[in-house]
Amino acid sequence: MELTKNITLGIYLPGETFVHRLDPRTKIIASVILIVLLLFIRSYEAYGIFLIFTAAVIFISGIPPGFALCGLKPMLPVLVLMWIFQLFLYRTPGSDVIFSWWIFSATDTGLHMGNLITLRVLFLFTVTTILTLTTSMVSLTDGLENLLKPLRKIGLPSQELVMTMVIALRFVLILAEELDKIVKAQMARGVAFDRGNFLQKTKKIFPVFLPLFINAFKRAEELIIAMESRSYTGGKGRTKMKTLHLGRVDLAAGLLIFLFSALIVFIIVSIQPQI
Amino acid sequence: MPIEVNGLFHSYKKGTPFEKEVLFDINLTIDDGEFIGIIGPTQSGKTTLAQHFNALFIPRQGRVIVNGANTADKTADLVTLRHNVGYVFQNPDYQLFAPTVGEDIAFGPRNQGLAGEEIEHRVREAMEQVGLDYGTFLGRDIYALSGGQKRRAAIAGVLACHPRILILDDITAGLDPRGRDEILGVIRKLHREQNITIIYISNSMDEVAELAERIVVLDRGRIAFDGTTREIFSHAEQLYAIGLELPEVMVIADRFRELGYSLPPAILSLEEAVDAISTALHEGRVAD
Amino acid sequence: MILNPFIETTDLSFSYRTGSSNAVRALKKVNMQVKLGELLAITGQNGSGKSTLARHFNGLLTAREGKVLVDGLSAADKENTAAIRRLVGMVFQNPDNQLVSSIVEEDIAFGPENLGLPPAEIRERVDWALDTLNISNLRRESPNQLSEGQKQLVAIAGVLAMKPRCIVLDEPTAHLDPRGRREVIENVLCLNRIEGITIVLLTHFMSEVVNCDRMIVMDKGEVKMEGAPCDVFRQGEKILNLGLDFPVAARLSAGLRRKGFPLPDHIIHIEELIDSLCQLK
Amino acid sequence: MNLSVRKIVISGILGAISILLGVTRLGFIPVPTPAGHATIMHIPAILGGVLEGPVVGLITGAIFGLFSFLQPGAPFFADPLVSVVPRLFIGVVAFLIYYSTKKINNILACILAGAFGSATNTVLVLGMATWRGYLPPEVSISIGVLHGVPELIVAAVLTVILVKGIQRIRSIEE
Repeated sequence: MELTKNITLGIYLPGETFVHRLDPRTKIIASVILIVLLLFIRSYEAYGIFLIFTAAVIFISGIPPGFALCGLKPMLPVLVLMWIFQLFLYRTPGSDVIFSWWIFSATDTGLHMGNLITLRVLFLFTVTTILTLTTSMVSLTDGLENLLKPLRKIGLPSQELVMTMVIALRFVLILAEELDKIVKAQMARGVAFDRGNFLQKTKKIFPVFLPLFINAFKRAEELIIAMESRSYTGGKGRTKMKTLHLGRVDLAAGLLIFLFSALIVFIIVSIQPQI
Repeated sequence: MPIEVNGLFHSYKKGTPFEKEVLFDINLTIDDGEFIGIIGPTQSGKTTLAQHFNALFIPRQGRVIVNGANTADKTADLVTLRHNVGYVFQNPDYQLFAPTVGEDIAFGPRNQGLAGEEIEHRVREAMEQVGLDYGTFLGRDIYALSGGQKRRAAIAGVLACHPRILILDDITAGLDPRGRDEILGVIRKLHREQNITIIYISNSMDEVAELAERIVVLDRGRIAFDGTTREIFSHAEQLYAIGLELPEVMVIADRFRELGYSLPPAILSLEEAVDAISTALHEGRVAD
Repeated sequence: MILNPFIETTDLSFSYRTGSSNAVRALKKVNMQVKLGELLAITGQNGSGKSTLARHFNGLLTAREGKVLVDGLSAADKENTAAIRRLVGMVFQNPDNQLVSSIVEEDIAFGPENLGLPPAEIRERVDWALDTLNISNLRRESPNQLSEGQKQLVAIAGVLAMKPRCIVLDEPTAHLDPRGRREVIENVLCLNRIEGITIVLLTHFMSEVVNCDRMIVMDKGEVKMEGAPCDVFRQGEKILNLGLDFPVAARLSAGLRRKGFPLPDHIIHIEELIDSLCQLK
Repeated sequence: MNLSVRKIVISGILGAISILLGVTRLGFIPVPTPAGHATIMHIPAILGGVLEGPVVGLITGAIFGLFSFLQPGAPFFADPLVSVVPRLFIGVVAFLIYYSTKKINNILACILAGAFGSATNTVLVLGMATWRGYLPPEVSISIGVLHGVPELIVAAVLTVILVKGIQRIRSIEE
């Protein structure tokens, strides 16, 4: 019994590479640009260029490629299922049947659609994985806070929103340990969590969830008091010890991303078939 | 119901880059009716070790045998084993969840498959054992209990399963002196009157010295000492080096010895200290 | 030495509203003072009102009946709350519920950041707090990796970095192991003796009370006893009736007195006991 | 929008529970379907909405969504439009339902809030996944029934019990 074992929250791999040294803001913006591009890519050519680019980034950042793909393993079956669904179920008027079996028939447009969404998901996943592997959660929140700052002017409490994330990250492990103890305290009284059907298992959630949530609310009350007594009143008037600095590496990275996205946009606009 | 631990190792997050060894080659036998204290600094492995005793952890290396059954055995009935080896956690809030005290105490027996009068009997008995008045507290909301009452309710919830071995994991932390004395009284009585084996994990050297007959000292996952309470506390310097301390009476006795008086080694209780010091004062300094 | 009252309560009463409409009187006409520079212990059973009292010291609770003055400022006035929180820092029982950031030094910076100080000064204060408590080696750690005792030191550092005049610690050692307890108490003593910070220590451990300049015993929302620890513990039975204990040295010397040894009745420290034993023929 | 310290802290901690339920897989109840489980990771967002109002519900949902985007449990959650956007509405819907029905009966309001909050998650996530082309409509509908229904029942029951538990402790403690 060890609940905390599988917690890979912010699977950050510390390093000193070009990618690691980038300002978190640069990495967040770059990731956002890449994600937005991915939402529009529909051609194999663009994906090919994307592959070269991400492979290069993975290489530069010193992430063991096996490790990067590790997180993909658990969702592989669903990924394959998604591809199969598209292959057999997606069709547009005029699509050709390329393969049929029993009542199922696969079409060329189905195949194309299956490939496209699988590639899109794979690349989206790769982009977020690179970001979280090369950036610690703390610098991510720092970067985010800094980036969202201008939105204060339009009334978005950006600092406060980021603070909720900081607290969430801080408490995941604490609550995990607590959950571990609660589960064990109930096991010690004879609850067998691994036995029973759907309904019986659902019933066994209560002796765990009630203490978990009630203790969490108690912790919240204490943390509110502790934060208030440390003069926290929200984001207004707050300063930061750590200031972020954009360096030459960030300029270089920005240039690279710009050129890359220009190329992708060009492909999207001119070469890509409009489905 | 003896517990036997042979060559037990344990590590957290096994198979990940964050793997951390927490228990090394633990060998230990606990006999029926013992009152054994487990002490050690935080993260020395006390809780991890104790959770092997009732199969909350299953050994991957080494063996834990409880009453003849190997906990790692796939056919072992762990649910029954856990009823026989009760575990009370430090924080009663981890355990209490039902709306009333009575319902929460009945939770364990109900998991054992008991019903009706037997449950009522068990609840009444357990409440008596911990000194919670049946009439007053049976229908009391668990969230309306004081800290000391909560702890007693939590102990009752485990006692209602009729354990032969009771593991108490730092259950007096945060209690005031009176609340602590009440809980200690309950535990002492359980051990004396029902002959329940008690495994008492604590950060308070005074409590352990007062209650336990035998002490196991853990230091970074290894058993540093295992012996009678008196033996253990005669290793003052080593205990200090591990990050533990002596009970306060013993500190005083030590200082008194430094004055040149002769005192028996390892004085455990205040009464012993008073007697020993007065005898020594009558006899005068050895150095004189 | 000990001079003016830094915190002063006058006829302070407080009730928690409960759902079942019968309000619980947590404090009843409490008149007490925390003097500038002193090390004050407040003790009493769980539910005696000591935490409720302490929460009035930095405006976490506001007096509805009676008055609380902190450094001359009325705590009832919402406008003073920010100023009072700069003067009086609070440390609580469970360090996990008071640390905000997942990195030690960033957590310590949290308070000064709230004060809106310039980055360089925050850095300076964080380093100073880490240094004062001898935990500079932990600065880049995550609190999750630390022992309970270390976490509590981080919590104290977080308050210290705000440079308060007074720190209130609400049972800071209740869940610590022996080493953690010793480290926390030693550091608290240093903050008082060396940095001159006024300390209010809420505790159940009589061994901690004996190190304080003065103690207050609370029971059912009232101040029942007050004075130097050696004078308070001299009052015998009364202490036990309030659900408390005597320090071990006091119990031992009482035992020896009963055996006929003429030991004075104000002994509470181990050292005092040993000294007195030395002086016995 | 003005966020009190209370709202910040409670959203953060409820968000932490959401993440926790995801990483420990305790938030998944095995159901025999392609994805293999019914989730209860959205329960904190529902509770946030019911107990603390729409803002806490929204932020808790956002943390849940962001987390499932950064560490996707299913492939299409790598798309933020599927993982983040739908989750913003869970707590808000739960709040609206609870607020508009609580005068009738607290327990009924909790059941409805839990059920509608859960349905919001199911419908919007699958709707988004379909619209974005990850799932054909017929597959979405069958997942919606197979997962959505057990999730909705579990959410309704959990919401009642948890809300009642927390309201009870609040009524005692202040």
